[in-house]
Amino acid sequence: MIYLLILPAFIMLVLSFWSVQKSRFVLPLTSLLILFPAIKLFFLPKPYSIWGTYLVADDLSAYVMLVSSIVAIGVTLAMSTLGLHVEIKDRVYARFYRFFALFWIGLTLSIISNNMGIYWIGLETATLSTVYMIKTNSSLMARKEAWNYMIVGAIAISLILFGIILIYTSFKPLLGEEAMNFSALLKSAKEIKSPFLFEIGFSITTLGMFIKMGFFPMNLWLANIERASFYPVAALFSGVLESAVIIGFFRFSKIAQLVNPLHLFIFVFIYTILTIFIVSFLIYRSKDFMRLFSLSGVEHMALIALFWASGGVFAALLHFGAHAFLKPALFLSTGILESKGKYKIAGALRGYSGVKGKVFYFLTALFLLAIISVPPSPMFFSELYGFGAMVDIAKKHQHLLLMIGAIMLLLVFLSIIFYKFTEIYQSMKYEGVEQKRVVYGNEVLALVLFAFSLLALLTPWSFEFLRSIS
Amino acid sequence: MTSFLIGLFLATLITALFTMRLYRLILWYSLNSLSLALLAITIGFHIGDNSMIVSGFFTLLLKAIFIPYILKRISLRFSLSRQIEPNIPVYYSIMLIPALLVFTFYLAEPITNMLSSNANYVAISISSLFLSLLLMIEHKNIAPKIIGFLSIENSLFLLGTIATNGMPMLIELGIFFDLLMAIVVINLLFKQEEEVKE
Amino acid sequence: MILYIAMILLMILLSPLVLSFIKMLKMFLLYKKPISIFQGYRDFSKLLSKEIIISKETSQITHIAPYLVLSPLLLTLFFLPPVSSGEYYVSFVDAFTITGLISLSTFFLMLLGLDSASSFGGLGSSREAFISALVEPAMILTLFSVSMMANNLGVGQAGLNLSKHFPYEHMASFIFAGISFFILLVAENGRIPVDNPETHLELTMVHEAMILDLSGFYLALIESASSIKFMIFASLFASLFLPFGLDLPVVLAIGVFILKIFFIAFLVAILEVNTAKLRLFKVPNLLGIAIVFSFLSLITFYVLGA
Amino acid sequence: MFVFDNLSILFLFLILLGVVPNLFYSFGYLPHIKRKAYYLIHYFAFITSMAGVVVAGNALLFLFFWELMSLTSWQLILSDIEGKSTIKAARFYFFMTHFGFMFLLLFFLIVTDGDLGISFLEMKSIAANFAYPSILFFFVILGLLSKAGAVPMHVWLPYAHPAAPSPVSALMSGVMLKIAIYGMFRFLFDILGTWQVEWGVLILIMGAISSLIGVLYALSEHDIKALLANHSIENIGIILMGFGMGMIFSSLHLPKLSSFAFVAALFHTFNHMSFKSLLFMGAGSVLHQTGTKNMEKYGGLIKSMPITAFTFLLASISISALPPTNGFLSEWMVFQSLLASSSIDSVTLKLAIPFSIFALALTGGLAIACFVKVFGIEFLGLHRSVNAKHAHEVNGLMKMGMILMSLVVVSLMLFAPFFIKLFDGAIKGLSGTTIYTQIFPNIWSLHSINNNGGVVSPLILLIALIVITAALYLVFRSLNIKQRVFHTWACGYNATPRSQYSATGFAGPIRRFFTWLYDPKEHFEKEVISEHKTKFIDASFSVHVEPLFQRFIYEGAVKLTNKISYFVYRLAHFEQSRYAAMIFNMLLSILFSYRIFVHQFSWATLALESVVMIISVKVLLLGEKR
Repeated sequence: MIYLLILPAFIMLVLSFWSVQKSRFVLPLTSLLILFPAIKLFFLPKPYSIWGTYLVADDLSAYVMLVSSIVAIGVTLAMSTLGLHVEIKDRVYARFYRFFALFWIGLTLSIISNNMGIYWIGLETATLSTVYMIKTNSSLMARKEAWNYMIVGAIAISLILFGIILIYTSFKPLLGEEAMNFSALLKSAKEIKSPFLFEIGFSITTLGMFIKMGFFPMNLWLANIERASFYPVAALFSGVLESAVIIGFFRFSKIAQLVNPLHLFIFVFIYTILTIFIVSFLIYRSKDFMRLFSLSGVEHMALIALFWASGGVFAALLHFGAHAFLKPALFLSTGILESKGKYKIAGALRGYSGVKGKVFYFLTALFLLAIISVPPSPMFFSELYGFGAMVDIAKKHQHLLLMIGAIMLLLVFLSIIFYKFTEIYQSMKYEGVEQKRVVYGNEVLALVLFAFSLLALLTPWSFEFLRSIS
Repeated sequence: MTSFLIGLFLATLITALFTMRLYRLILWYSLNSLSLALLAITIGFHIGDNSMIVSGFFTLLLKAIFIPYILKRISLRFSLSRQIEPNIPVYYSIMLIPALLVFTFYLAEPITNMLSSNANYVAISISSLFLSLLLMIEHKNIAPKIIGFLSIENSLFLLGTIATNGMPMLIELGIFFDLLMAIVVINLLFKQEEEVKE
Repeated sequence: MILYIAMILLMILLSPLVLSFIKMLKMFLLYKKPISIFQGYRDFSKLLSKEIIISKETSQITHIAPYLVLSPLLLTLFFLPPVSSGEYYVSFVDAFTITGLISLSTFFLMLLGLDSASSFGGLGSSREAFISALVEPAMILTLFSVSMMANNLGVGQAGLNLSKHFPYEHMASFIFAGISFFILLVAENGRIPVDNPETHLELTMVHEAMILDLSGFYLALIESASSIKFMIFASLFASLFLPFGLDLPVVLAIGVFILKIFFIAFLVAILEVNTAKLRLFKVPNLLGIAIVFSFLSLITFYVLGA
Repeated sequence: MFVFDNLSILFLFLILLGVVPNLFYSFGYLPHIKRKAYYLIHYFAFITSMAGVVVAGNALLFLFFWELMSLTSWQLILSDIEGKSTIKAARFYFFMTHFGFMFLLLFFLIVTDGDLGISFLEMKSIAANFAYPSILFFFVILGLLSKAGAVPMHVWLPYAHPAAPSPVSALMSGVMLKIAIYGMFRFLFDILGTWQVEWGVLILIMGAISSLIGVLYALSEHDIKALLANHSIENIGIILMGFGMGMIFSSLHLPKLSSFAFVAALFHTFNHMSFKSLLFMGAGSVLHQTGTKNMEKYGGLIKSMPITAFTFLLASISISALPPTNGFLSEWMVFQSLLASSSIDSVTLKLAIPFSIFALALTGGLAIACFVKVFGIEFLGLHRSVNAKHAHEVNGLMKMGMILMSLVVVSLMLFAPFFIKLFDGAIKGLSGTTIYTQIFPNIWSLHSINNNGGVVSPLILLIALIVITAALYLVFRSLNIKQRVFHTWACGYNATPRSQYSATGFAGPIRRFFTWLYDPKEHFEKEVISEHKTKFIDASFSVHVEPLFQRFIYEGAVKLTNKISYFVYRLAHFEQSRYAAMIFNMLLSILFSYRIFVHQFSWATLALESVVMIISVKVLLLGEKR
């Protein structure tokens, strides 16, 4: 199974060293292969041990795997016409696929790992490969941002490892060598000797992850990177890399929840409120699609973390899925919208003619509305249930009014974002001048793929599946 | 013996914070790694954990000798400025570092009664994490930043070694971390080259 | 029942008399040669005999409005309090309905003003709108506070109750209401100081301006409407704020009632002679007094019960 | 899943009454809409969603349809765009509805314990156990009244309603606002159950203020649709007054009085639906003919479009609460219920209620003035613009719509007993007390419920008016008087369009009286002849009134947001250069807080740690001052 999962990536890696002209058309096809193992994994009985206790796939990882592979396929689809929107050298494709393969290997490891160590290794690999994916765009800005990303990523990674070691330390007396693997930790989290040490470790790890997801205080670096790199890369960032991080957060916070749910909730709550406070006002100011979307991506990540920490597993997973499909879709469409020059929001959605154009127009408009959780977008339901979970915790808490107030504050920040997106939507659709714009088949195909995946999320079957995960 | 080495580790790190010359910084770093390696080896002998001894020797070779040497070569090759001014005034550092140490001990105090092994070790490794972050913060030039990274990694290794006496996967993790560091270094070199070209 | 009908007819008949009585009195006090007290009737009959001149610019409204100015007022006459305790009366109609009917007639009067595209009409109805907008709340509040003192919201019943047992315990709010109602009486009927019925100077006129373009029968309707309006107010004032003499034998009671009416007319005349017409934007101060007093009377009744 | 109790059916009926004429009108209006399919899709989705809200039986459905309603109406506003103002209005509207939705969401999340599928009945038990019912109440009114457009959440109305195509503004103002009222009934009765007196007083005061503010700003408007929108605020205020009185009475355990007040509120809800839709349709037809919303450009339209004019007149009389129309009846009932409170002894009430009576009375007066202005300036006199001159009656479908709606108005007046019976049934379903027999012992007269309260009999009034008028007319015929047609007397000049009063001029005195509220921006330009002050060829005078609330609350909020966002923006740019330092400080503070708040708390350590934090932030992040 493990080979099956890694194989397509290896093929890609090898092919990418082949001459560009030949590989160029083979590579996207090979990238399609990553879907099949994901599907296979999805339908295997859970928990399914892939490699002893080190790699064990459960429902959560299968779900994340499936979502990520769909997103990756969509992105690679759109990648093949990158050259028609921005002028690039051919070898860029090769480099992209080379590091995409590495990235995919790392990602797979971190998603299906049942072991803190392997999870961390996967994460590290993914991070390092993304650095080079940024550098595929050989502009000065991109190089600068890549270097910044290097620093931030390295620090985040080392913090995560530091935390992992502390967690290991705190569980060592209890489990001995077993203290590395998640399931064991989950089992014995209740009778841990030194919750304090664990919580310190957890907080350091979480800080690392939050930094990597672009939470407070590092709200801008992600946006800068995604601005600097090519739009498919940005799409990968927001759609896939984030998922590698968030699944780690899911796993660690499950343990923390058993150790002390209230501490976890308050920690995450304060952190996310700070994040969303900053992000909402940054969004309110931003005049650029790319930054706008990546900031709202940060916001959604924060919401996911918050929902998860407040026990709304279903809401968190639904929101995660919706985010994973919507954000890359929007990033791809951004690349197309910006083909007539960056920072032009007014009238960006006008002038798309023909069937492809109409479909693109329609889908992009829908995605924009979906992202501000207007029904019937999945985000609507996820936010509904997520806030429900939070209110429940608030009702159990002794400072009820305080909590309700905090939740209202959160909603106020969200409504600022809502306002901004409404403005953007309207000015894209109704303002500005109409000029001829082109969109290519494969891009529309990618968007359609995302749209269908979103619809699939909305089916009662998937709801029921997500409920079963918790 | 253990405590002495740990003290040495911390001392070298702190002195590294105050140095203003590149080569001396590199020297302090290698001493720092050396003490770490010796620490690993002694503890390894103490609890009879061979993997730890191995990793100790590995550290000795790689970090105490190889990386400092490479760094020096690089700095010669690209003629990096040997004069490195910390952009945080010294009196601030004097205020800050003891505060950090005190805080970390205060932080680790509740661990003592929960854990078999010595809580101060945890405290020291956390503080060394902070100190190496500080090292990264206080320098603008690239070489000290690299050294900051490396000493973050050292403090990780310290934690792995002393707080959890004997660890299975973490050795490998340490190696992966060295890989990360190596890649960082190479990346930086390329960056340098590019900037040299321009 | 017969008495009831008779009273209504009497009021209708009496109304021009009262207005011309005021006019006569004023002229007498101003050392002019007073007009005959029957002038009102003469004008009326003359207007009936004249032809109607419709202006080109007007619409159907001109043909409809005059009737609808008069008929609500005529209807109101049916709801007034009784003049003698023996008489039949409509007990239940409350202040809001009466005010509503009066405003209905005002509404059409104002439309009439706007219908003929003359600047005078607009001017008149704009001012009228302004004044009546301020008058209505005062009127409603006043009548309500009085009828609450009489502890029945129906105005007719209220009049009777007041005469039965005079609200000594609510004297304060009663007096407030009285003052405000008198001001309303002056304002609503377009007397000095709010409006000057004699003049046709665009600076001063309100009521007249609206009907400049009317003539003949329609003018007659409007004129009789205004006189009946005065009658309504006067009789309301008489039976709500001078509630005595209802228990006398019928003929006497009616006599007393008529005396009251003429007394009120006398008061108005005196007021008109002794005050100057206010500037339009001073009028709100006067109406403001009315509103404040009515509000006060309600508040004092509610909060202090005094 | 769905509820079909009396209340729901009643409001379905309301929607039906509102929609059927609107359909005719809408199809008549269709040729003037560019994106027809788009419009129709959203139009029907809008209607469906309103019906859905009314029959929704659990929170999830309610919220879903509610949001769908906002969404579709928002799109409908955008369905034909006249420049930036429409877009701005749409945005503002959508934001405000979302604002309301937020509070509804919180409310439901609290009362459903997160399981949004449960019925209202189950919610009631949960709400009863909730510690702070007042919070729930505030969420409800913030959520619903921001949709209903009560002060101070009313600012979006005068922007959104004019921006929409006329059939849609008729629907929005006539029906959609009432959905919020439905929500009030549904939630306050079925979920919150028991009320505190203060709630009722709050609603009452809100109603009073809304009615005053609404009518005052309506008077100062010249954009006819904005004017009507402001009147919606006023009428919502009146409805809320009835509602508030009902709540007060029921919390004082006077069931009959409270039912009376609620019936009054419902009755006014229906009436407002009828005449406001009719008014918007009329305004729409005029707009459609003259192509402008500015009243100064109308005039004399009664000659060219009689049907529009007379239906509009009917609606105007009704909305000015003149007897014997339906508007009068419902306001009368509200008055009665306000006055019925004379016996209550509670100081807050004793202060609140006279004020409300006063407010309602003043509102009535001003409403009359306002509608004389509207009707007079719009339909009477001479045309003030070329378009007005060439205007002609609208097409059959639109006429049909208006006639049907005026039939609804008339039937609300004539068949008041029947409607009251319906309302009574709905209220009976909620509170369990029926009062129909007290209100209508016979179909002729409508009795107030309080002891020795007044009585009014619409039918008798109507018949009497007709009889008297007919009599007068007969007199007129019998005298067979000659008629002559001649010009209006304009002091020897010809009466020209420019010689007549303008809307601005008409509202002048009142504007001047309430100038402290409006503080109007007056623009007066004139071309004088050779420095003469008084002699001038051409002059133009225009007044612009900017609503108080908008200036203080809304623009204030916008300013604040800008300030904060600028601050945040600057703060976020530290990380451009100081990644490591920011992470360092974050790590430090997190570990601090864990140590202090989680393990063992003491103020001394907290102070100490915060000092350390401040130093490190100062040193590492802010650095030296240069």
